[in-house]
Amino acid sequence: AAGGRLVVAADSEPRQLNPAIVASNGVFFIASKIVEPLAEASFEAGGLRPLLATSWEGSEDGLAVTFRLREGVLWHDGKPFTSADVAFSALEVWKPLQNIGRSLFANLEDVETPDDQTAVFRFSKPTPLQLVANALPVVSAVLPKHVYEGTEIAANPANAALIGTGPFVWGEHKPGEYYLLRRNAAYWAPDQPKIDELVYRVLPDRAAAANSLEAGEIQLAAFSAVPLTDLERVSEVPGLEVVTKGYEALTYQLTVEINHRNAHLKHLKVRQAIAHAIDRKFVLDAIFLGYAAEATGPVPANDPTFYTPEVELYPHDVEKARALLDEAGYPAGADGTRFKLRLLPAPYFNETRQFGDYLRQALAAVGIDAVIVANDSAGHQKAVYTDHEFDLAVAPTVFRADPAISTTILVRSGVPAGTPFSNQGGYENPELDALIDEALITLDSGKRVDLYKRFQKLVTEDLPLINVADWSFTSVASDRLRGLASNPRWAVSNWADLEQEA
Amino acid sequence: MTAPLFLCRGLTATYPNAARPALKGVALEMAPGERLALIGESGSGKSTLARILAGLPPEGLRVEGEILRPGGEMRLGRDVGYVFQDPGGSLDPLLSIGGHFIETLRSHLPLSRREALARAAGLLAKVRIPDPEAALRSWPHRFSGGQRQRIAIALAMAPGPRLLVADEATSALDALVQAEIVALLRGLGEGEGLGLLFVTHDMGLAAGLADRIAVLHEGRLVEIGPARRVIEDPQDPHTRRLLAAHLDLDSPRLVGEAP
Amino acid sequence: MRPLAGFLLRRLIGGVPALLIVAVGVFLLLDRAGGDAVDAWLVSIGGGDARMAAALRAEYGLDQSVFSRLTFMLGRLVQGDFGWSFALNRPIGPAIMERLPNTLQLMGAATGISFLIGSALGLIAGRRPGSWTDRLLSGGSLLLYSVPSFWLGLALSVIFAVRLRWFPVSGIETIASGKTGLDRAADVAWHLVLPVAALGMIYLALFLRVMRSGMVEAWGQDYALAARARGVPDRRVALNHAARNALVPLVTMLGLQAGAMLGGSVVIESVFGIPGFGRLAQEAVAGRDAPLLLAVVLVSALMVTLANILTDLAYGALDPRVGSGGRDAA
Amino acid sequence: MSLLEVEGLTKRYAHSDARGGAKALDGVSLSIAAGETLGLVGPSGCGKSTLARVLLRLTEPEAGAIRFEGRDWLALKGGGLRRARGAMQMVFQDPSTAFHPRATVSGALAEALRLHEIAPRRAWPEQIAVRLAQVGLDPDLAARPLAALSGGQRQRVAIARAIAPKPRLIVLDEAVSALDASVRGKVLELLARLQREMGLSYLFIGHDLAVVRAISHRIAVMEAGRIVETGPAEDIAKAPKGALLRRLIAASPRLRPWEDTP
Amino acid sequence: MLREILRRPEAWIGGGLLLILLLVAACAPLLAPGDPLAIVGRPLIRPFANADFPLGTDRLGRDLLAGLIHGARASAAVGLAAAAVAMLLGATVGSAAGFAGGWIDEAMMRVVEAFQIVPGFLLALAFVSALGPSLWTVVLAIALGAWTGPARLVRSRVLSLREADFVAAARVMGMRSGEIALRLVMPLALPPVLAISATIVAGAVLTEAALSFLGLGDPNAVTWGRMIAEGRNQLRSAAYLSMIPGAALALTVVAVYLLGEAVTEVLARKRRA
Ligand SMILES: Nc1ncnc2c1ncn2[C@@H]1O[C@H](COP(=O)(O)OP(=O)(O)OP(=O)(O)O)[C@@H](O)[C@H]1O
Ligand SMILES: Nc1ncnc2c1ncn2[C@@H]1O[C@H](COP(=O)(O)OP(=O)(O)OP(=O)(O)O)[C@@H](O)[C@H]1O
Ligand SMILES: [Mg+2]
Ligand SMILES: [Mg+2]
Repeated sequence: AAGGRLVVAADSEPRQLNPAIVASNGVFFIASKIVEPLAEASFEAGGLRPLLATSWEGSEDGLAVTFRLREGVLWHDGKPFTSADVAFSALEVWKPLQNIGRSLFANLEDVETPDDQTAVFRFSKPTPLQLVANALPVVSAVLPKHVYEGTEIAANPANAALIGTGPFVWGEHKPGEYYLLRRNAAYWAPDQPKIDELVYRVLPDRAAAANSLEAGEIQLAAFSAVPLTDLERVSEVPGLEVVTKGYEALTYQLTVEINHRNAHLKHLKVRQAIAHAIDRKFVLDAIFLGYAAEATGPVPANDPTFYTPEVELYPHDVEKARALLDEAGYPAGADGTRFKLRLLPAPYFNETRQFGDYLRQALAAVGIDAVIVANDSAGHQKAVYTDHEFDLAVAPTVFRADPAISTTILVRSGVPAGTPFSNQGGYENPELDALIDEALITLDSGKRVDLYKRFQKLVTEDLPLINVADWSFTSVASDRLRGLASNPRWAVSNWADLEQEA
Repeated sequence: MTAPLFLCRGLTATYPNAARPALKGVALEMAPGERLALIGESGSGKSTLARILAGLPPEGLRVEGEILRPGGEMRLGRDVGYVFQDPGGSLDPLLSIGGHFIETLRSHLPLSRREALARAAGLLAKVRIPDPEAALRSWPHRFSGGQRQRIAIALAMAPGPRLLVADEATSALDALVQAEIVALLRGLGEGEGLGLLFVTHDMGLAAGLADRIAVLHEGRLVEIGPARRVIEDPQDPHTRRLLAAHLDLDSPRLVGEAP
Repeated sequence: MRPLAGFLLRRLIGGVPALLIVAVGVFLLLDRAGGDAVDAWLVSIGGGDARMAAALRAEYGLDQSVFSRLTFMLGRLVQGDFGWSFALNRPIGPAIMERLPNTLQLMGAATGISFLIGSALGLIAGRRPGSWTDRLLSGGSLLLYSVPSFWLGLALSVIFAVRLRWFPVSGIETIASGKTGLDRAADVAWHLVLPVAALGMIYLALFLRVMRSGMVEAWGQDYALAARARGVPDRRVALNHAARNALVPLVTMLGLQAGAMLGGSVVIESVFGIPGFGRLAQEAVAGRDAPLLLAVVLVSALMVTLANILTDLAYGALDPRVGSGGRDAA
Repeated sequence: MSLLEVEGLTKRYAHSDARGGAKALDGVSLSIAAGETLGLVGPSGCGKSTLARVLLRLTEPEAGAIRFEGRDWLALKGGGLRRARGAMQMVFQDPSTAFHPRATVSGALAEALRLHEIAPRRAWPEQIAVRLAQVGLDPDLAARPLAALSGGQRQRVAIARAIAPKPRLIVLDEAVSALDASVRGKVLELLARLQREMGLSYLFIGHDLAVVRAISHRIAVMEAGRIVETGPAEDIAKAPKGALLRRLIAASPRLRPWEDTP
Repeated sequence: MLREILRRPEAWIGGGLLLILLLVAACAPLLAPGDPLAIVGRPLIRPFANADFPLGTDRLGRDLLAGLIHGARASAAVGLAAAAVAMLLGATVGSAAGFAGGWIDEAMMRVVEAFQIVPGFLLALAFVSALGPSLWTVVLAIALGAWTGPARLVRSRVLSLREADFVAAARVMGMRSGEIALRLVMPLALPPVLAISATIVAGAVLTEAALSFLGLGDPNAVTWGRMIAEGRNQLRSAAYLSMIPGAALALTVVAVYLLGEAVTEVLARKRRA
């Protein structure tokens, strides 16, 4: 069928579009079509599909990982892709510059390139292959060495007009209006991509995205750009379909962050009371309209590898919550209030804000007077993660296929202030810290999984934070699109197989 | 004798919400070319009467009695010109002098703009505005009070009315300018059969300008007669009071010798 | 036109202290805000670490004192350089030049159309105060005037863009259409219909009301009575005197409203997804991007100043008493 | 020794709309004796009101000297000036703007009594009644707002207010110009009577020569910021020296124009 | 004066509506006891479907009627407070500039000008974003964009009143400048500001709504703007969520304008007389 133009809603314009420097979904959403990682997530067993790497293998001692690279791949400027590009990207970009790679590749010492199709990563400390593999889709976007070498990488003009190996070639960016990507005729996979032009229409307003879909001005809105409340109605609009798959490896977690410096919150019983005060079912129904799952702990249930349901559970129980608070030494005052807290919902999502509103009410029901402090993103980042000016915060943390990538940092002590999405509540638990450190160098997958199961149990017992719900996104798309949701990171994958019927 | 310009009888006029009528049973007539002064204290009803007679009654005023115009219809603006007291207010500050004339003339006469302006220049010359051509291109605020009043008079005269009503047309001006305007008004009618209804509270002005004087008091016409007769031999006590209050250069002074 | 140029120059120079106050005020305001450009950036990329943040702060000069940052920025501004935007990661000047036309188009069209229609309707309403037409127009305008513009925008968009599909839902032009010249202008106009309606409606109502009351006021003035006394027909008095005089306060209002209009377009831009100044300002604030916010505010202020100068000129053209000196024919 | 001695007063307005920075007062000198009325006539804009304002220290002259009651009047400042002000009062042309729009008769008079501590507060009602009687007004009017009075009545209140602090000199700037002829006559009579009773001096400003002549002992003629002619009121009309005065005389309407046929 | 105002039908309608609004606002805790943000029912109950929630419930199951009632309170409070602050600030600066004259006047007018040339809403946006949304920052932000009107008006009134005859009369009478300013000039300089206060109040209510719409409202208070903003995402599926507060908002603003119009009209008539 004819390729044609596909118009997609984009809710933001990342100021740094290079996915090798900024590993974030906002960047990937656009950049992953141009710059590819070594591997992509997959529904198949093993969870990974080879892209620029065709295979990977770890050494016994955990100090090396060997990648075999795909042959016959060309950069968009026509130069061949080789192991030198991988080595350059890993050593000059991922390790020193990338927000996630900086910690993941902290122990990466060298990348050897015995031939053009082989890259051997050498680590100074044992590094589990499982972790490396799980991280590949996120951290391994490969940049062309010949474009970046010898330049100031963060300021290279190619960061704005990306050059990669992906199925789409950079077209243009009209700030505030759109990004235009064109079909890469020389893509390494035969007959791909199937779309001629990919246009990202900048639509920061969610209602506008829904309306534009209905008016036929755009064909796809991913990342829940259409408000949940509109989904039911939109699903009945002829020509549109609601897709809930394709985000399995992009699970967002609705998390209540706790400032353990607060005298009240230091008490485990108080934290337990808060956990019991939350009606998860209500949250799922009213806030997520069913498009989410109850969270039991720090790993979402949809993770095929690490999840365990055998954790401490906190069912909704107002009476119990009150009793716990009484026990903790906080009897209700004359007006029914026990103490006051500052509650800072993260402003990034409607859902986090709405949950903030809900949490305030849920806490009021058990006698905790929470005052909502609203900040915008920067203000929230500073208040919570730098200044610790909060008691409770609501965060949309992300589970990235392996707890070591962005989950354990939420409870590990010793994270310097100013680090976003990390334990800034002052929580310290030596047992947990030791476990986290051990898992980081445990090479055996089975053992590693067991450690992380124990991690989940410990976290739910001591409640350094409270996991409320795991939600993934929805897409609304024209029903003429084929190849939607073909992998668990679909929205941020390369869309080489996406097809539009005439 | 030709038919009077107008003739009214039993004219009674009441403002809305007013306790008593502003005019009560006024009977008055004016011959063509006649100059009549309407005199009286403040609030005696002079302006009210003048506006009714001109055909421009104040809004909401209830008028009873009859007004006949045997000499033919008296169209506002065309046959009756009206000059207001305030020389500033009656000209539109945003409209050029020429614009005023074009608007007025073309409302009544089939003239082109050019013709209207030509005629306007003549009229301005007649009221002794220096450099009429330039004046037409200028705006009201560039003229002094006296000049504005001259322009207003020229405007009122433009369509060639048979009656000119001047309501205290000089009282906002200083003595020198007032005298000039009076002289102008006196000269205008001469030989053209233009009637003049001159409203004032100054006996001296009335005497110098009018053929006849009509005296109003609290809405009633208490006395009317030839100017000289009214001044030399006033019949009504109110007229006598007005005369007594008049000051001119021959009046006895109110103070004694310097201390 | 030497006096005109002199006048413009004087007005613009006269505005410098005000602009300086604005610049310093806005800078200090943003400095008071929680979080800085690096915080905003860290959040937008979904994480990072403290070391990286510190390095970035040093790179952006955010580790320096408020005073030195302020003087540095002002110094650059004096040289006509807006500087580099943290939030957009590109020079500010071109970014402004990209957005400005959109906002100007939106505002200009909204102002122009609402001015024309508003004053015409105001003229009709003001000619016969208290009449049936007047009541209808005045009442209707009051209602329009009271409806929040963003709400109106939402409603218009749902009805005319989504339901009826007469107009596009959002944007300033068809994306990547490759249209040029007249085609493109028509495309932009088509996109602007709804936002202009949403933004302009309030001003239409406002202009209608100002015009109407100006008419009523002028109608009661001596010159209107005098014109009627000269036998000028009412219709001409209405047009030649009342309407002309009523335009004076309307034009004054136009200048005074320029700032409000620019502000109002922020919300409308948000509703209709127009990449204009409002959105740029929001991005600047969200990104704690003082140079960008400053540029947006200063350019808006400049626009408003220009609008004021324009209305002053219009005012001078309308009212001969202004600007042309004393009574020289006296 | 004169009550008021004015020497070479000069005043220029910064941006006069009429004569672009021309002098509104250009070396004015005059004097007024105790109990005397000096009439001041001149065409509109010649500087009469400016002179009044300068005398009353409402605006400061650029040059010149004023001696009043034997003191250097221009040297007075602050509290001294405020206390001295009682001696020189003013009556304005337009009685409708000379009072606070919401003032009542008693309020306006009480103000004068209070500011110059003329009587204790409880004596005010009585004092006010006396003043009203003095200017020929019914004391019952005291409670009325000034807006509810006729022009003539208001001007009488203005005069009552001016004489309350027992002044030596009252400057009357076109004080009767806004009144119609019969009211004007009565107010002039009132002024003459008060002068006799209180030994007041007046500077009587007007443009109507007949009116000024009737109330004045001497008359000064002003033109373009200068005094061009001064003389006794009685015969100034008979022996005019300057052209301006002659024009003023010619402009003054006669009640019996037919009598002076040339 | 009051009687004259009350004789006008606009005053009746506007005043009546406002009175109801203020009563509702004042009695909000009685009419809808408890926290209006409390989750009390099933989410998204339609209006008139459930007698307990006559106007229905919102996404989280909060009573819309309670929100509307308490929103009246917040909207009225913000509107009035912002207008009051704006007028107070404006009147103070305006009269100070008018009385002081000279370089003080010049400097103050520069500040006024600075505030005037910055689009007020942009300023409010920056202000609230920077300082964090709370009722007080919102009030200040709105006032910051609205005080220049009153300032200019008061200044020009003071400047012209300063030259009035009755002020000259008072000076001649020996009154102190301070007393002249406070007792004579200010009482006359202020009423026109009161007359435009209606516009300021209405504008403040609308600005608050617009700020809330952009997510910059106080998160702990219900305001109509917040209700509209929250209902906005459900505009297509549950339009009543933003329709009802929107209508309440428009009606309030209409009422304020009507009353303001009546007052202005009467004042203007007074001035003409
Ligand atoms: N618009 C009006 N409404 C009510 N009463 C009015 C109105 N205009 C005038 N009057 C009253 O009607 C009476 C006559 O007024 P008119 O203006 O005719 O007097 P006038 O003789 O012209 O006085 P002046 O010399 O002061 O101009 C007065 O008592 C006045 O108060
Ligand atoms: N405040 C002012 N600013 C500038 N110029 C002024 C001011 N007041 C008066 N003038 C000018 O000063 C000159 C003298 O004015 P003044 O008011 O003293 O004249 P006048 O003799 O009282 O006139 P009138 O008879 O019209 O009252 C005039 O040319 C006038 O335009
Ligand atoms: Mg009259
Ligand atoms: Mg004067």
